[in-house]
Amino acid sequence: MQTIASISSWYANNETLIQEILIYALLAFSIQVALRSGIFSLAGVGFYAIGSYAAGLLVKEQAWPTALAVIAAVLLCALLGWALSVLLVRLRDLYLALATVAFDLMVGVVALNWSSLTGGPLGTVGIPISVTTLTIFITVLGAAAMLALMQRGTIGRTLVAVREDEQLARSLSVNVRRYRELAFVISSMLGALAGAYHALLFTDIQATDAGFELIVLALTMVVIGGFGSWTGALLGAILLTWIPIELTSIGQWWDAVYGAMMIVVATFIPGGLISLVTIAGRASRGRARPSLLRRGSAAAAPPASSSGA
Amino acid sequence: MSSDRAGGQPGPGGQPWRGGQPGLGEQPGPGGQGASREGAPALKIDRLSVRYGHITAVASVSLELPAGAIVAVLGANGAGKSSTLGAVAGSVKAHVSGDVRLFGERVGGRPSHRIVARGMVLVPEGRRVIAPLSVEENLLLGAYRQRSHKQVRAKLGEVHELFPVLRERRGSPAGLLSGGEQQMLAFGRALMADPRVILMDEPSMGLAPAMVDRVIDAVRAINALGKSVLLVEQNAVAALRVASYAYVLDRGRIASSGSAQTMRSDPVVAEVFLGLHESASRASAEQGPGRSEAARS
Amino acid sequence: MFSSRRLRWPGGALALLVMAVTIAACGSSKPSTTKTTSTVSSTSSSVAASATSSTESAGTIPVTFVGDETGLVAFVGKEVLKGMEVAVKRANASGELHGKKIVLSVMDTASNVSTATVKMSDAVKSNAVAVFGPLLSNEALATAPIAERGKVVDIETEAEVGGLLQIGKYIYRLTPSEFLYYPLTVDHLAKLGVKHVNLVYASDNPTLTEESTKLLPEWTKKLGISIGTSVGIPSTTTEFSSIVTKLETGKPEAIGVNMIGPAIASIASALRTSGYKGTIFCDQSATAGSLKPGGSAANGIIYGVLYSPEMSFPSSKEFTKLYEESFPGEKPQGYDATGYDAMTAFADAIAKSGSDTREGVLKGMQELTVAGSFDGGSGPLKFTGPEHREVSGPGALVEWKEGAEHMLVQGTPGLESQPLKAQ
Amino acid sequence: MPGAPAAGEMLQQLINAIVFGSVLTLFALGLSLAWGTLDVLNLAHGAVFIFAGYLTYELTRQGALSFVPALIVSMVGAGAATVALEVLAFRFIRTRFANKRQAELSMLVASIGGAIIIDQVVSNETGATTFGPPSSIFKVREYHLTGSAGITNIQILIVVVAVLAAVGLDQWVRRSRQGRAVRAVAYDPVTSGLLGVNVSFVAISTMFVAGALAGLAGVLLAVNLRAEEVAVGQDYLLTAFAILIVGGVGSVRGAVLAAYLIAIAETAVVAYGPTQWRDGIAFLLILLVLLVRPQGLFAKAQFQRA
Repeated sequence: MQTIASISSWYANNETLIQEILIYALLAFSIQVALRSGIFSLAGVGFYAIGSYAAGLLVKEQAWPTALAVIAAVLLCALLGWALSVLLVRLRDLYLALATVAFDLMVGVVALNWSSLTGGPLGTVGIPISVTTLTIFITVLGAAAMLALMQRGTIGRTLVAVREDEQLARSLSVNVRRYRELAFVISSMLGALAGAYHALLFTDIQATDAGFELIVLALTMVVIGGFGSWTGALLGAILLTWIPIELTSIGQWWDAVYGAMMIVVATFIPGGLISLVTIAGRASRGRARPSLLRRGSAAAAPPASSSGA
Repeated sequence: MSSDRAGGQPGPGGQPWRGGQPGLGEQPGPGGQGASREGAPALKIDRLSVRYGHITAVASVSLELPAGAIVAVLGANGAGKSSTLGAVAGSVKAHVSGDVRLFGERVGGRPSHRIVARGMVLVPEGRRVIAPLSVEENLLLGAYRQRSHKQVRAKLGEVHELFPVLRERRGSPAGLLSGGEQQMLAFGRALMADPRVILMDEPSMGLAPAMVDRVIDAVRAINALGKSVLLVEQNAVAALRVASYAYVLDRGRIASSGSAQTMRSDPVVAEVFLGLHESASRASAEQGPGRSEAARS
Repeated sequence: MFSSRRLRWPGGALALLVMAVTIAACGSSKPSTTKTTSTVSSTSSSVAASATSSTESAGTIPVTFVGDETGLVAFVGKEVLKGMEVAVKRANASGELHGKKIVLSVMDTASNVSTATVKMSDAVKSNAVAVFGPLLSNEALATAPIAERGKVVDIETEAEVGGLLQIGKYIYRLTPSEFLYYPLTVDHLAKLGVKHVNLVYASDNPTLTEESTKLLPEWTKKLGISIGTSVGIPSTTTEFSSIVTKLETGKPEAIGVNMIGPAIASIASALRTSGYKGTIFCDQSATAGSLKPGGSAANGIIYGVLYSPEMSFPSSKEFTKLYEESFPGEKPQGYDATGYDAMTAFADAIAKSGSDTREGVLKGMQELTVAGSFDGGSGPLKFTGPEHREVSGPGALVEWKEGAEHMLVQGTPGLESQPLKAQ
Repeated sequence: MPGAPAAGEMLQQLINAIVFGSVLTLFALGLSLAWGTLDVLNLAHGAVFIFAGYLTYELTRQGALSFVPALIVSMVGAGAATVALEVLAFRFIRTRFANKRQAELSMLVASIGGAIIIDQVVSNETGATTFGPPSSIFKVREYHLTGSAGITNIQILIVVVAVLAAVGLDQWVRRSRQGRAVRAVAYDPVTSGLLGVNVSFVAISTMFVAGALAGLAGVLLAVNLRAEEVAVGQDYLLTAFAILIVGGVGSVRGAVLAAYLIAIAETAVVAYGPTQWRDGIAFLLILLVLLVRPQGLFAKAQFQRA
């Protein structure tokens, strides 16, 4: 009884933080699912903006039921996401990343200038609060379950093949394009969900919400947490929401400490912080023998590397 | 490629090399046969080991390249040949132990650009020409450490004389050359550094038989310029045509060694690497002509 | 697959160490996320510990500024805070608080909306009887609903965004909109005989866009001034020569630069370099040093401000004096006056209702607004707007000259909006 | 031409576009160099750019240094800041991460971390307000051409320096011994090492040049703009993304042409179009170019590794 009471008081004290984390988790999932499938797309942030306007305006202006508005927003973004993936089908790596950044920023410019719809620089305010933390929590659970399934089994293996060697995947008669489109669409839908929930929980949308800062934040969450698995994205979302709030107590240099932490983790922990958890878990179970996979990778890639002093 | 299978062929247990049994490679000694000059051998490798994590690719290999000689290192795919060369040239990222001496001077453990500066160049497996750069730029890059413009020009002239095709195609991007031409470029590029020792990693790999002959001629010509050559090859027939002495590497260890003459008549070598006996099919699988064809395309 | 499985232990350990140390530091300093300000007086810091503890001390009135101590508008947040501190000191010394003392604590929003919302909910859950909201419009919009739901009076400053007061009855805004005193500038232009103006404004800033596209055209029309070119550019613009060329077309007698940040000084300098001799006017964001880098090119720029140390109102003079006592050698600015006004209104509300519970604060604020006005650092402020939850102020027109503002015209108190006298 | 105000204005806008294109060129050259040769998309480039402007402001405001020494010190400072990132982060990532995508991502995040630190230094030291070097260090004056069109001495300097820097960098990369090594390292660092190239030295010197170019742009722009703040660096960075993509990565000539193209497009929108859409132009160009020519307008076909 005591513990239940303390948990509920802890929850009450941190509800807003938890809401932020859950919403950012969805956004981080959106970026992670793309990255894991070998698609360096940051379009999730643009769909965050579109999803927030779509859901927010449908609820506020059209008085749609919340569930319907969220579903409509997500479907709209799924469609747009598919269209974008077709448009950008030939792009890879950093080119794709920059193209999707351009898309995100374009969404912001359009939102700012389409005043009749979005309120332009005034933003869309006064959206009724229409979702609960529980709803978002359940959505995050569902999304995590879906991503976990996508990491295993045939789909998971196929996506890894598509990511690691497209030619090979093609030769195994994998429809690479279909899988890339699938990942792109799922990424768009997750981004839209995050945006829709943000609008319906925090009641206002500004055209500048989904700007370069949010792109950087989402990317950082995924890389710092570890993009190899959804757990990494979740860990990144938790830490990068929570740490800055705590760090502000340091005073005016907190940002520099934050930046230094980013450099250290990015440079020295290649798999992201989640890999520390994995390693700790493995260590506690005793030293595992090197897996076949590892041996295979050692053989495939002899440690050819620069000879830098 | 690499292998952690314990227990090499020669010697008992895990330390076959160090104990009482004298190293096979030292019995006749290549120095005895080659054109040994006064002083230290061009290259002396002593108990070289290369480990990638838990996997040992090369275990206590010792060998010697007399000055002015061509010595071949033979072995199947995965025997540890490339790891040996990479470790000697300072380009592998792995745990390396042992002693490497260039004309008596310790060079083991130095980064590759320092080793080049000491006069030893590796011609890497697969040629690794810098494809977007022109043929001439590739050659000039070989002379990166040479700052005197005049000497670079003179060297360029020498290389052009040796490989006229490089003069003809000097402006064309290196990536557009044929496999054989790229191998000539890789040789020429190595010569530009004016090395005393050249390490060659599978120069015949992926080339048509006629081209292999030209590569072997080139190796001979390079040797004639006074360069000592350590030639690593899967194609034992070709290698033994130019080498005076040969080592056989198996699973990271020296399996046997001897003069080219001896090695050609060695039944084990003949069976495994030269494919002279009935098990020709197995030998060809290891030697990999099929792979050569595939790689050429 | 992933090489990432291979952790480099030295690096990994280092990273872990950094994380651990930081987190430990954060954990141990948890109470200081709501740190009590101690810049002004030692008395306020001595009661800091009791203010953050959960048991309510009998003699203190805890309030929290959820504001921008770091981040984009830290330079504003720090000034607002100073003004609040001066007001706390005044109120605590005046005895009007029924023998109690205000204790002000600060939670840094780092100009970040997420951080701001979390900090605001922390503040609402604390024992603070009132909160002072963050300065950026998007922060204010995101945090005000939390205060409203928590039934805590949220006194906003600086955030000019429309729709803020519609969030609910607990939300107040005690910085007068510059729309109310911008007419002083237009009036002055008319007096100078200006007939044609060209205009550039930040098209992504709601206040500046509304001012430049709706209000200025109305005001200038009334005074017979015509607006030739009106250029809206995003505030991310970093190249101004093409805009300057456009602004100079038609040779207007005055050019308006309703931009924020360094753009004002950049555009003004470029105008002067290219030989423009007319009047340059802008909005109040030119205050607080934005024009300093412009050097002599910025001389003669006019703009309306909320407060000037040269104001002759008694309450302004009192504020100026108190500020200069608290921060010797520093000149008070508009942002200081804003913080002072917000805190003074809060203290007046407590004095009125005699109760320092959250409901008591609301009651006091309602009584104060019914009274119609109160005397703040920026002069007599009149309550206006929905349920009188915002204020209008007289304002002043100033001219920038050699690194300082000089008052040209002082606004008239007690009006909703400054009149266009030249009419 | 004189007498026709519209023509005069057009000429002025053309001059403006050329000056703006030169600023963008200076900014983008370093970014393009680092990405094209070392595969580093350095998101701290904008912060380094502002850092140089800040250094000049600090060095000159007390009258301690005059323009040219301050410019040199600021360029060295900007180069050093970039080298610090290379030595502390990029180098480790490059040599230790086997997975290329992982390395790319980690470098992005590390450079974001670097940008945050540099921005924090500048913003804390300037009180997060606008700053700019005093006008006394460089007397800006305008020269009148025809009619109302004019150009200032700092603008002329920017154009000249941009052209010299672009030609110099192009020639350095194409013709010099060190430039050859840079291109070789970009293509294959291991083989370059085997040819005697000191790869880590090449990487460090390349990053230094990239940083110093950002510094050069930062100082000249600080003088030209008179006032700036931390956020300006990011605004330039986003435009520079467009330049890299439109021009084609690694192509100095492409970057220069793209810089002027974008400058002309943005100036045209400000001069004759819906000005509030100005920000959209660069992004729209990116999307258009990527659709038509994914490798960029001016990049040559890539050679596959043999």
